[in-house]
Amino acid sequence: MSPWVLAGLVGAALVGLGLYGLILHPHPLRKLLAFNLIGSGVFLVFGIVARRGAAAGFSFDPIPQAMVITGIVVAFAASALAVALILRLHAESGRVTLDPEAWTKPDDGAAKS
Amino acid sequence: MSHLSSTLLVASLAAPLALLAACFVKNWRPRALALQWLAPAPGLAAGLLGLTAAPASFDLPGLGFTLRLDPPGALLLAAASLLWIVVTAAVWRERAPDERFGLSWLLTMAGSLGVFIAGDLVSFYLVYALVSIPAYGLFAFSDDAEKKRAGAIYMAFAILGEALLLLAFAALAAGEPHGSSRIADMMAALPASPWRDAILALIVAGFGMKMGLIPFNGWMPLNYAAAPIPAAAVLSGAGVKAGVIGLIRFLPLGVPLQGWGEALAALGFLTAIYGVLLGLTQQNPKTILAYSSISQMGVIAAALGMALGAGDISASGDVAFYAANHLLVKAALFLTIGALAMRGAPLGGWTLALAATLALSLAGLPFTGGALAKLASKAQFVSGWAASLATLSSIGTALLMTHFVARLDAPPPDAARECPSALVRFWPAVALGAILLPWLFFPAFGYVSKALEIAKIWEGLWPVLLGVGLALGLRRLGWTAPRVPAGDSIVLFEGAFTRLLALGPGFETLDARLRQWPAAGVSLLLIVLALLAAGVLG
Amino acid sequence: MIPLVDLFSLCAIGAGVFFFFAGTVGLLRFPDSLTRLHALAKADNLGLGLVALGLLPRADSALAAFKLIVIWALVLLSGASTAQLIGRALRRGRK
Amino acid sequence: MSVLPFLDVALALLVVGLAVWTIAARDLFASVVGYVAYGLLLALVWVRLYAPDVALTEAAVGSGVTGVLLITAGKRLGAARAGEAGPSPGLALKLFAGALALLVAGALVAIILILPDPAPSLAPQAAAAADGPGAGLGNPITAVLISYRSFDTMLEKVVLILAVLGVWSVGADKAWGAAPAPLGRRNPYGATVFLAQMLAPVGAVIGVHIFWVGADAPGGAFQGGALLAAMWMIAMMARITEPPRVDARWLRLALVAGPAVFLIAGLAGPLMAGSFFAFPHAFAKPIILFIEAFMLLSIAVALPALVAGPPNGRSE
Amino acid sequence: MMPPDPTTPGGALLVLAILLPCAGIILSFVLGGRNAERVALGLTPFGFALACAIAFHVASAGKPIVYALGGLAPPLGIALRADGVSAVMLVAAAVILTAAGFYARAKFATPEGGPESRSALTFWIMLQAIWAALTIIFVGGDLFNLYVALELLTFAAVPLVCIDGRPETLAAALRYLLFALFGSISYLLGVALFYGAYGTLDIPLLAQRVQSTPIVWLAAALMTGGLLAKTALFPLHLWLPPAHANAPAAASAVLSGLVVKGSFFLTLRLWFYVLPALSAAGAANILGALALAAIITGSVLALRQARLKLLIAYSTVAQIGYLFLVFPLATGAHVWSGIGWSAGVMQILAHAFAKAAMFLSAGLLAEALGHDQIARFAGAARALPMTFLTLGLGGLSLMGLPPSGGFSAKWLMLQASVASGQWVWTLPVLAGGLLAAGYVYRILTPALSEGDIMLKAPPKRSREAIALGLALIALALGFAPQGFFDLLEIGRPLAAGTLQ
Repeated sequence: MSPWVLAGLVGAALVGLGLYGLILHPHPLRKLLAFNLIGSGVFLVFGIVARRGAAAGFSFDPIPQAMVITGIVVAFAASALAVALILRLHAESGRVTLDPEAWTKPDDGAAKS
Repeated sequence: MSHLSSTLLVASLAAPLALLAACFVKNWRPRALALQWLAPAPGLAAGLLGLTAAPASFDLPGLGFTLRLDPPGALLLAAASLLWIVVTAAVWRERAPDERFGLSWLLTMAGSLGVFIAGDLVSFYLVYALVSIPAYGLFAFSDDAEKKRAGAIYMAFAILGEALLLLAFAALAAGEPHGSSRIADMMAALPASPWRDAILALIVAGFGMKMGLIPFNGWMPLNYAAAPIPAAAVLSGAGVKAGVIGLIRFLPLGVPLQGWGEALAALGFLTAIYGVLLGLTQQNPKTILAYSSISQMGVIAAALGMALGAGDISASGDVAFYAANHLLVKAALFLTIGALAMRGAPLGGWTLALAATLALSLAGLPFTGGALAKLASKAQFVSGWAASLATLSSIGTALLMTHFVARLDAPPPDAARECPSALVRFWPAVALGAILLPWLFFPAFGYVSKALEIAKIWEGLWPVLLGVGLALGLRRLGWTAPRVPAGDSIVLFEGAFTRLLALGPGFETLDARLRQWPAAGVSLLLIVLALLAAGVLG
Repeated sequence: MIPLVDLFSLCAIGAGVFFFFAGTVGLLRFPDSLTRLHALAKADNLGLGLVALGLLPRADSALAAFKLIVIWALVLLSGASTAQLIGRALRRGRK
Repeated sequence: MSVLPFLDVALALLVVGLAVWTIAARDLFASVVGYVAYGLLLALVWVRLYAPDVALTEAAVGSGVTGVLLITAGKRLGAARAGEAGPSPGLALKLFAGALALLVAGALVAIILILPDPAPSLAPQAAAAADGPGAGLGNPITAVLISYRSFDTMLEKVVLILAVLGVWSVGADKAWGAAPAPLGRRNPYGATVFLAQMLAPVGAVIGVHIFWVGADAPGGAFQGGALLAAMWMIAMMARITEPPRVDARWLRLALVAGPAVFLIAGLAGPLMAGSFFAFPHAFAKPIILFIEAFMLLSIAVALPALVAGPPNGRSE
Repeated sequence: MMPPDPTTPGGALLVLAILLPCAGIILSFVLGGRNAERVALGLTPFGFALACAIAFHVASAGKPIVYALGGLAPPLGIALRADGVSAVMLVAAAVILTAAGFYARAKFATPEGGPESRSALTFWIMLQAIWAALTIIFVGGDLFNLYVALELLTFAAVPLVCIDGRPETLAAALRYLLFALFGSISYLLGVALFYGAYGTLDIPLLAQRVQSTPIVWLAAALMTGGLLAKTALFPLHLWLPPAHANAPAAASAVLSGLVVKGSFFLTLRLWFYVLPALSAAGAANILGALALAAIITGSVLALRQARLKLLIAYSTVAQIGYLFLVFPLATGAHVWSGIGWSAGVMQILAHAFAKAAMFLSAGLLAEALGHDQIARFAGAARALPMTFLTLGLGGLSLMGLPPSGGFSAKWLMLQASVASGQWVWTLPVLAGGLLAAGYVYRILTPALSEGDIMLKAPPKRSREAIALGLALIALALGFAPQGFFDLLEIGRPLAAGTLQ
């Protein structure tokens, strides 16, 4: 089994695990971790694409690798924004739930007619 | 098309729209609203000019709109313009209503005149929406629960009708092979359209809602009872005719469609009889007039149905004349309620006589406009059963109108207040005008002399006499009709609607469930997998 | 005959790996956190040091050799500091 | 028979194992720690994929700075009661979602296994362009980032500015302009201070070095900037220095320096080389290094700003 | 070896249109305080002029205008490409963003010499960021570049949602951010697969190369799923109602009118520009079915909201459904596809203007009344005639009554449904119109009824005029001449045999 296939399997596993966590973990920080897992899984897919594209004296295709670097920075920025929101939400309300019902004010309720 | 008439045609639509534009400037608004009685003047002129001219179209450069004037449209345009001028002038002469009412009035007027001259699909739909929807503002802004209810029901039917017509029109447009949007071209393509039956069903249902054909008749009595008298006059007179012109324009009258014709005729006669019967159960004169309108629209639908079955394209003129007569008479009858209420009981002898003559004009009383209308419609009701049913509806109308005249001494409480005093003073002129004006228009459609033949007079008279006699007889016998709530079948619609509303909480629950994060996440994966499967397997 | 340099590398790296192994066993088997920390710190410092030492003669250039030493020094520094901090945190937690 | 495949498999198992731990751990903080370890090991996977640049970035940003961010957050939230985020979903839902996730992962595996062979690649074109727009840069990744796909890179810098502003905007109104809360405790431990004093200067030098060699060897502004950022953060944790006020002009200038210089260079392209974001071949390398230098600065400032969080009005 | 530079005359405008708001962001951020507002508003005329210039170029050239960045042709380089739809969207975005900016001056003003405020700086910079991101999305020609633009858009939109800092808005923003990230990572995975399969991410190059293989389908499915999450197509709308209903009015207008259109636009790009060669009837029908569900559910929920802004937000959920009807109605190279395509673009525009106008009006209303409880609107129309006129006109377009862009869109959709024999799609179009009439009625009826109302403060006439202006544009779209629809066809891959 060539290394890129192994990396592909790891990438797919990370995507699957991350999806599971992102969907099911109620805590937003856990969701964020799961998102980062999916992210690194996706980056690995880019990585194997780059590795398979080795040609012309390069042992990798530089374009997908460059995209991964951009992607990692963007993912970090997203994480930072999410963490700031989570912490602020926690500080303001003492809760971090994403359940829409929990944040419905009484006057938001549907018209009972 | 001559320069003059095309200019007038454009002006008939442009005049109300220009006033509307002026309303955007706050300082001009009161003036513009007060002047709106002049807005239908070009329409009146164009209509009179077009009565005898050959049908002609005029394309508005740039916008892709087409205006078209043919004798049926011209007659209705002229009659409607006249009605709007008279009622508008009377309403604003006394005291300017509030701006909300004034704007609704102006919009409805623009639509009401526009439907008679719109020559392409889109502009027809536009003006049709104008005559339907803003009319809500003429009666429904109120704290009164019954008026609110009438408004909501009116709106529901108006919008539903619009939706059905939109689909019909889209199908028409899709079936027109050359990309033309002119109604005439659409109609030429309709008989060969693969969706012909669907389109016809939608057309009949859509315009039927506007005309109050059963089972869509329930909104009309509520609406007219809720509307102040001038509004009821223009809505029942001019407004409803949008449905009539719609059927005239959008039924392929040139090609015989036996099945559709008979179905429409049957629906029309059924409505005609139903309107009379239900009208007899009512006490409020406004409601009685509403049921009379339902009945009369039934007659019109029946006439069009017969024409459709026979492939008789000339019927459009006859039907338009019948409708124009109804336009004038029904409006005058509404004004009569107000005028007589202001005069107060007891009603004098000649007043009553004039009111009765006006009312019986609808039943085809000889020497009234109604006799001419009946003559015009006769051409459609040649076959045995149709002729019998037409006569039956005349008898019924006479019966119903006698009931109406009898109820004139018990007008609804607001009638006197609602009616502009100018109309009270000029009421005799208005009534006489409604009775006699059709005689001026008729030469464009047939021979007046025919109406004066003894046989025809008798033919027109006996059903009226029979109807009146029946009514007086029943009255003498002390028979009272069972009471049916105004709007009859509407109660069923409301019930169905309430049950529909009960689905709302179900949707809310569904939405609340789906908006849970895990549900949304699972949905996302399901969508991805479904798209994948559709691609790979499909 | 293995060159002397290779033998040196082999021995040093072998010893390094042994320390890593021992450290890992300690991490898994020791009863409490402080002792585990102790095992880990030894493994890191000595194990990595020996590995780096073994690799030194094999470096391509003086710069590369220098880098190896720097790496070891940095790990030493951070390892020691981290162990200190964890230990402090543990003691605070016990109180 | 090489030993490498076994190492690869072991590494893969470790990475997946840590990922499972991150997802499955009961405790929030334990999960965060698992993730940080996972990130470090992932960097090794990148090395094995012949992607040293990505490995450096992953280690520095994906694991290092993100780790600090998440650990800080986990620590603050860890004290809170469990279950505050809402109930855990039921078993049926878990099974269903798990099955779907498995399906998606399975589909992905299947697709990866049938990726076309020979693989399409832009490597030949990148090689061909190396002496043209690539400006003779020895590191093709840098050439892609700063030349061929420079537009992506500039936009990504704008994203960083927005993220910083977004993080700041979460703060309280009255705190605006103030500095974020300090990263470390009031009385930092001696070890922390020692570490910062020792490590920060060395790390800074290494960061600049990584940036400098990035033109021809693995490294570059991203990796170097991330290292500098890490050093600054260590210094802040030791309270040797404090997070700057968010209204400090120098901070703002440093944050936008990278994208601003990039944008100006891009705009000057038509004058220099006939096209936006093109560089004249003769001066391409110095221009690229010039741009990168400012990007280094921006990254070094932006990452700590993102970790430090919104301005904090309260004095500790 | 190197493909020729595909740059066309006028292509430089595309770069300038993107760099202008980027420069604005940088300047605003550095100068800070009141200058952020000055920069943001000062650049609007230039942005608008650039959008118009691009539209003019596209229209007069009759083909897309292209710019290869760095003079480097794809696949190695990145190309920007503006076709007819891009041009129209650019102009629409410029108008709405400008309107939102001038409207927001009252709320996010920094007094002369006053201290910089958090919300003002955030608002003005994020407004420009949305402009930049949308511009790239409309003219971007590279799928990864578009990913960065999507992220730019999300990063700009999220802080706007929670700009007032209340916990419920923070929760809404967090939910939005996390779900949008879910979407973007899904999109990115699709991008990776496309690159893995074809070694390029340039849209026209991909369009030439793609074949119906499992890789392409998985990539397309993942990207579509991600974009749907960002567009909030039912049932992925969990984040939209609270986010759009709780943001400040100017932000809501931009979020609802434009931001969701960004990811929708990319969905269009994906299916109609990257994958035109694939027979995608199955996927189109799935999207159509979701659209149907969105229209019905969104409208019913709108009908049941007690707060005006929530009502308008749920109306957006429904209207997004309408957007997706373009997939079953315009997929393939049929005679009717052109009608469906025009309908889809018209729906984007009509909804953008009408919804922006309605949110701005709702904001004025909430400020004037101190609440936005529909049940307490009695007499409000008399007190705020212009605001309610705007709401009514916007509602007219949502209901699809003529003359309005909403009507044109529905009219074309119905024609395309009938002509293609897909009568089933007439159901959501008509039912949605009826339900829209219902919720517009629910807003207007209480307001038009009699009642005494106390205004906290009368709204500024100029702000009312901005909202009214947008509503009038939504109306004017109903009069769009044939030339407008011809413009939309420029560059459409399947328009009249452009793809062999």
